[in-house]
Amino acid sequence: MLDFTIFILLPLFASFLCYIVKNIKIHFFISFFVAIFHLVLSLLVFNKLYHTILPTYFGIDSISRFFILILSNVYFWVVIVSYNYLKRPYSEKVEESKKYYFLLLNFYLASNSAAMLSNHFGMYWVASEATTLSVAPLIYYYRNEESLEAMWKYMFTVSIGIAFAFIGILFLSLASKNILYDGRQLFYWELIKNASKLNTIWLKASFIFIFVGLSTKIGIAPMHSGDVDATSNAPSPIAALMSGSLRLTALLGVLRIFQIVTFSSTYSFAKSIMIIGSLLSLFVAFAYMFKANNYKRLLAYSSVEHLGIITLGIATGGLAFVGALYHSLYNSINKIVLFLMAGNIHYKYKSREIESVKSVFKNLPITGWLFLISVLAILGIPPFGIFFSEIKIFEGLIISNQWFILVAIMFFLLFIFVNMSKKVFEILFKEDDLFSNNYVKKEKFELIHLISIMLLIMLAVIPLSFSNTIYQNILSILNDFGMKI
Amino acid sequence: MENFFSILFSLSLFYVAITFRVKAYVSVLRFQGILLALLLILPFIFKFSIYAIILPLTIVLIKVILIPNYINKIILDLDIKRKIDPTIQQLTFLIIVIASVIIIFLLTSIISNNIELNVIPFASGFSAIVVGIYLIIFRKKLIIHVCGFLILENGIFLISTAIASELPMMIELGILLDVFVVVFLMGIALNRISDTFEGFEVSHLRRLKD
Amino acid sequence: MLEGIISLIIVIFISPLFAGMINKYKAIFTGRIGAPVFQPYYELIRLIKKETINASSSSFVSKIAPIIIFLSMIFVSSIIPVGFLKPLISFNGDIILFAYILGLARFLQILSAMDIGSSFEGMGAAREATFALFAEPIFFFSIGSIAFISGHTSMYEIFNSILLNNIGYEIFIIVCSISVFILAITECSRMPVDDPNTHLELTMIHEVMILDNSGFDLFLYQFSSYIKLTIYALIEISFFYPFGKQNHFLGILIFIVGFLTLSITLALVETITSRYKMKLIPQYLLFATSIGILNLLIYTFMK
Amino acid sequence: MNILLDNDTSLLIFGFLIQFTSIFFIFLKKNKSAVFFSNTINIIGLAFSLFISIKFLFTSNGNTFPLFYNFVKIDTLSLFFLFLIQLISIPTSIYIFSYLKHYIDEKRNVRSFMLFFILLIISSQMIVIANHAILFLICWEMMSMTGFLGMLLEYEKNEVQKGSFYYFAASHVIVFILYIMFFILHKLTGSWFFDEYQKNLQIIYPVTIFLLGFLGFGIKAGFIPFHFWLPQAHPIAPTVLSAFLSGVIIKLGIYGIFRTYLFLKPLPEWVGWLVIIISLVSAIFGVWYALAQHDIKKLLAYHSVENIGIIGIGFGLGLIGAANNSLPVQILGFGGALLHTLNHAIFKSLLFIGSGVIYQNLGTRNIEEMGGIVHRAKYLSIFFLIGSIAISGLPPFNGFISEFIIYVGFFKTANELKNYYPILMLLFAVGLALVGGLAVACFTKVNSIIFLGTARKEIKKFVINIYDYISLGLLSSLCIIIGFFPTPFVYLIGKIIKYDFVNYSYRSVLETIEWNNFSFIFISFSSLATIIFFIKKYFNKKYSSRKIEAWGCGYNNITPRMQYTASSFADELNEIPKSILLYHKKIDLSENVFPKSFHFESHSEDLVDSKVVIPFYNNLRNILDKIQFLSQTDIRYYIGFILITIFIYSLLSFIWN
Repeated sequence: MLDFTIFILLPLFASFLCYIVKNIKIHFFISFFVAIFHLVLSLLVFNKLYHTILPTYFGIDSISRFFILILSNVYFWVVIVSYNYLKRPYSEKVEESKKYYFLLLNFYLASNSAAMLSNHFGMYWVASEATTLSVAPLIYYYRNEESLEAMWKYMFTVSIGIAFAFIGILFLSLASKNILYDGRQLFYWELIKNASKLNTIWLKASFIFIFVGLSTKIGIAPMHSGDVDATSNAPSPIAALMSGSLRLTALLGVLRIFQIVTFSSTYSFAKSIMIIGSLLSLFVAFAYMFKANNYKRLLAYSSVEHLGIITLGIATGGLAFVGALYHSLYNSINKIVLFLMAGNIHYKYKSREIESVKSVFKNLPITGWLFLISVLAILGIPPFGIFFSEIKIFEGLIISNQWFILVAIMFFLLFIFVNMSKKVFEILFKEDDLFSNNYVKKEKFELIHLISIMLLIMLAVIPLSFSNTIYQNILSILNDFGMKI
Repeated sequence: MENFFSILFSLSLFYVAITFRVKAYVSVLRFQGILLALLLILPFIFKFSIYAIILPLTIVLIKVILIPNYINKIILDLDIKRKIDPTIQQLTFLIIVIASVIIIFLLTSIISNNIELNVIPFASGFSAIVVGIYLIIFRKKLIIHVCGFLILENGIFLISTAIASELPMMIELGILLDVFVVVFLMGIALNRISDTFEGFEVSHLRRLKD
Repeated sequence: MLEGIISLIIVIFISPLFAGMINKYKAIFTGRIGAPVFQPYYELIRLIKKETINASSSSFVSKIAPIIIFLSMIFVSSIIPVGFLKPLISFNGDIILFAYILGLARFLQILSAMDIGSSFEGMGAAREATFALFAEPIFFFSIGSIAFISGHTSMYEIFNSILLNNIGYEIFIIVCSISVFILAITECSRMPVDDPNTHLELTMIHEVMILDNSGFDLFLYQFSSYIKLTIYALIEISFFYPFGKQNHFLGILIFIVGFLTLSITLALVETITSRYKMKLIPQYLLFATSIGILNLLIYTFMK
Repeated sequence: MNILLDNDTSLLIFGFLIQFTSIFFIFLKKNKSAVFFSNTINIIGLAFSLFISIKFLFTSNGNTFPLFYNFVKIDTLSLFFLFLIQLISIPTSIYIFSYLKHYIDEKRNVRSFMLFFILLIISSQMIVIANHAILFLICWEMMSMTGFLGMLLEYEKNEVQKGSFYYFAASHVIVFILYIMFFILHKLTGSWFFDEYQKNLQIIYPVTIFLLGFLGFGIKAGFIPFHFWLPQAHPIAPTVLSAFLSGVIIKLGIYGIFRTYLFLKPLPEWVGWLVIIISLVSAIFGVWYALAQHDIKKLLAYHSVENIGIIGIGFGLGLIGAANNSLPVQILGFGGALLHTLNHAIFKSLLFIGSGVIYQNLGTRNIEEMGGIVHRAKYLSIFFLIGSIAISGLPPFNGFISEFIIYVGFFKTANELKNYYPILMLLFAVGLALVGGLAVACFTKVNSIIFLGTARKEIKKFVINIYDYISLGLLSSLCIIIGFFPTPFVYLIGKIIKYDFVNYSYRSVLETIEWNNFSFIFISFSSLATIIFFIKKYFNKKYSSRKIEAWGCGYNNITPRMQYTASSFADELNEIPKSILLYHKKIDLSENVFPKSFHFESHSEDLVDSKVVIPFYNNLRNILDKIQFLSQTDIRYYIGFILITIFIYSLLSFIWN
């Protein structure tokens, strides 16, 4: 019961505290401790040092073990930087939204953990809807028109999408009619056990609805727009949180239904649907990068691209699946650094336009270097993680003889690489007379930089250490999906 | 009996399609809420139990009282114009709606050959979903979008009753709560929008572009 | 070894004479008496005795260039076999060395010209560089093709392996000698490519490059140009070998006759043709190249 | 842990460790000391490892040292390239001392440059000894990225941004192609290890793989038409880096091609022909492009293309030999290629460093503004002259030796494999001769315009410090040594071929050529030259000698502007392939009676870059801009997309069965 308390009840309680107490410093400390507890517990759980006993509708298996680790890792770093971030003076309107910041953050943690630990589709649905609701006001942090619009669009699109997902869930229960007795419907393991018996038509329908519905949250094209708007206009820690963990929460739902599908005859269909979706999102990212004019949107589209790659890997199965899981981990870490650095740049220049941001290297040398390195990392330059996971995915594609897909995504990735780096270099190096004149003082080394450096080191160390626990866990996930390398 | 209510439900959709007044949407929502509640109570008329009554009551509370009142309040506060201004002619819209409803009924009946489900509630629920989407697509006013979203939700609810899947009580409640919170947040957002953009048109929300 | 030295000495001492002969014949054809045949020797001696003057803008390049050019001529001439004598330097692939030492000479020639910093020399140098480019293929087409046919890569071997028992071979040699003749005209900057004794700097190629040299430098330049001419003459004559091996007396005879005929032909050409326009010269050289390609065709027919 | 720890290998590792330790000195407090110490330590480490690798190279008898679970394996070919890299990086690093001086003065971020440079050296050494595909790819990426980051020393310049971006993009294209290649190999052999590939004889579709490899590594090496990035990137890099890039990095491309060949041999003959033709084209047009340039570093970059072409010709010859399994041709071809790789590394870095010294003093790379430097810096011009003669492939320097081997290869091919071969070989020989002639033209232009004559733009001060002299001296002495005493080097090459390419017992063709002749000829040549020099001195003393104004055809006040310029020197030659060089001139003559100032300029653009690459990119962008539905701003479309997608997918699901 302790685990349930720490994972879900404690954050809820913390958010409640944050509602009572008004001082932001205290908010920070509360959430910091919650984050630490969460992280420690999830590490313990991940290393199977702590055996969990959870109430009904909740249960832990290898997937949730893996994803909750990612979640609490991202959350931990985000919380640490958040205080530093909130201290920055922006405008008096923002002061208003600072009050609710940690409250919502804690609520987000609670709901997201619930979503990840749930072993019942209904529970999952409720929890993930709750995550949307908790994030939506955080998107509106800056209280300006863009953020308002972004919030509206995100909330609306995702709510509708998730409603569709619910229809999918209903179909699923329809598919399992007369196979599962009442009260045991919609539990994952039951469905997986009887996957082969499920009614094919409804299973297909439910897969389509759930996949498309959750795509709005994952950011799979063509349902990516609301997601991109939100990510690009949210404050950087929230953007990091969204790209790092929220999208994965949605992905988890898709994984669940996919896991059921893998044991049924619909497998190939589901695979092809997912591949289509991922290729579409890669294409969208590829097409956007040519005319990008807003660097935070650039990063948002890069998340679209990477989630697309992950989906592709999952759909391909086998080694690519392993690659995809690694990719989700590395991507989550990498995105934190990217968004934090982008946030620094945005704070200095007060603009998201690539045209109006120039010569970052001169004005913010540390941020500039870190941003450059993290961009290189996200573009798949060794020794950072993305390189290894991408190689795994490519190899998996080759093993399953999907040459055309491989060539296609390599083409997309190549141009994404070229254009993204082009834009980023424009930001970093291009001289602009008007800014470099009133170029004031040297940037001083802050906590954010330290954290980014640590994260980058983490990103390089995890793959190079060939950590066995992660690998074993991923193998067991693979096993749950009835695949093998 | 179920079928009767469902028919009423889909009729309310047609009313939505042709009405010009914003208020009408709210009353339709109320009506649909009542229908859903009744649908839920139906099976328990003879064998009465306290658990059976909780859910209908909450539905009545949320879908019939709270949400419509809230929307009314918004409409009053932001004095939104009574008339909706459709992007396409009402008649065309109506035709589209009818056509899609017919198609949905046909499809459902086709599908129901090889799997048993009570067609009419399912189909009307589904058509509610579609109509909800249509409302969002073909209307400019954001408030109507919200209503469209709610109609969609109702449709889903109807389906869930139609296929009689035993969703656990607390999860049903959770869903209702979520929906309510969504609407609540949307209301707040609408307030903000009204005082940042001076208007509730979708056309105002065009800042974020690639 | 000894043979080699002898042949080298022969080449060195005969070369001014050859130039003198050409001038003499030219004079005769133009109806003058002309300078005596040994005039070039006097010229050279006179040049040694003269004061050496360098341009004020010149550098060490124009100090060492004449020496290296002269030496490279010497070395090249020590690759060419004179008659039946085995040359001093002879190993597999020495024709490449031959070509490339000439290249070295050209490199320094151009540099020393540009060293003066006057635009006349510049003009000459540019032309030299351009026409040399066209001259290279001719060399490889003519000499190279023989090398390929004979299967040897050493001058001496090549010319020793020539046997006049194949009909196609004679034609081959004739064509080859024509292209070599043109090559010689280009490389040694005679008419119609260049006019050695015009007095208009704008139209000169080789002469203009040594315009600002005098004294010992000029002596070296002149001497090396004489030797160069002789070398090409020797190549020409060497085509008409098997004889040297059969009968030494006949060999020497043909050697002398060849020299005479060559000098006469050169003189003739110089009298009857006038210098081409600079624009025309590339076409002229390409014509020679095409002849070189003709060699190939003949070669293919021969098999 | 099956590290084979006999003392030699441990010494090798120790050398690497020294190089690594130099990184720590970068974090010293003062910039100056940081650069000084890190660089010194690095040079020491390099010298040490160079010593070791030379020892290995000369004592090696074809055995290979597997290290670190066979992730690293050192065979003779890797040893040769290791030797090459270390050999070149020592003078380059020495040059750093003088190069970074004024950057330190203007408070630039020299530490990061040092860091990346050292990492670049280390990673490029790792590349040649890597035996595992993934490790190789990682090192390759490290190499590209450190090179790129090193270029950013003067990041605020526009040209630097452009050029470095070209480099960045091109290197990533390469990596993607290599991914595919190695994945195919992995799929076919089920292993990541190079020696597995090398052992495994029945790899199917060898040609496809080889072409992929040739494409990938060829981009790095800079064969036409994959060279487009090279003349963009090399000029703008800091000179140290461009010396290293042209000297070493593009050689890694060559290394890769050799490796790929070793995986897949034997290949069908037409591949050889393909390679040789591409190489000939790159050789000829590389030098011709070079002839049209005015930017000294760009010119040198194009010369790299030319020399890569020459190397490729040798390689192609070797392929042909292998296909007809005629031993001598193979040996001569590969041998020429390998030796030319070494030679080009030497003289190209020599020339780049020379140009760097000039750039430091004059602050321009445009040769039209130089001139008369010989009067300021005699030794610099001598070194540069040596380099130029060597790169033109003229005796008595090293360039000649390798080209000689290739020529002999042509002749051998003609003799060995009769029928139509001689004709083609003759054609190739002529082509190579043409390249030689063009190179002569180009480098006479460079030398005469930069060094000779009088200064076109007056030079304030021309300082050359000791480090420049050391590095230049080292490299040019290498040119001279290899030129004058080719025997040991040729022996080395023969060894490599013997152990890695074809194993043969009897004396190879390379040794049958009497290399001592060259030593004899060249030595006698130089001694005679000195003798005549003294004779000349004697005569000059006897009948005096003096210096006066050059004769101006009667015109007295001659100004430096009246000298022959580079454009006019090269004009007649550039006119010939006008359309390929995109060579155009701009002359504006003022027509009126009293002419004002005339203006003439000529420049040439890269055909591939400006006619293929850029248009492709732009067209792609335009097409994608036309796709409207991707950029919707209205939320109703978002919702619409959901409905449509669901509809389409459901249709698909019906179609499915």
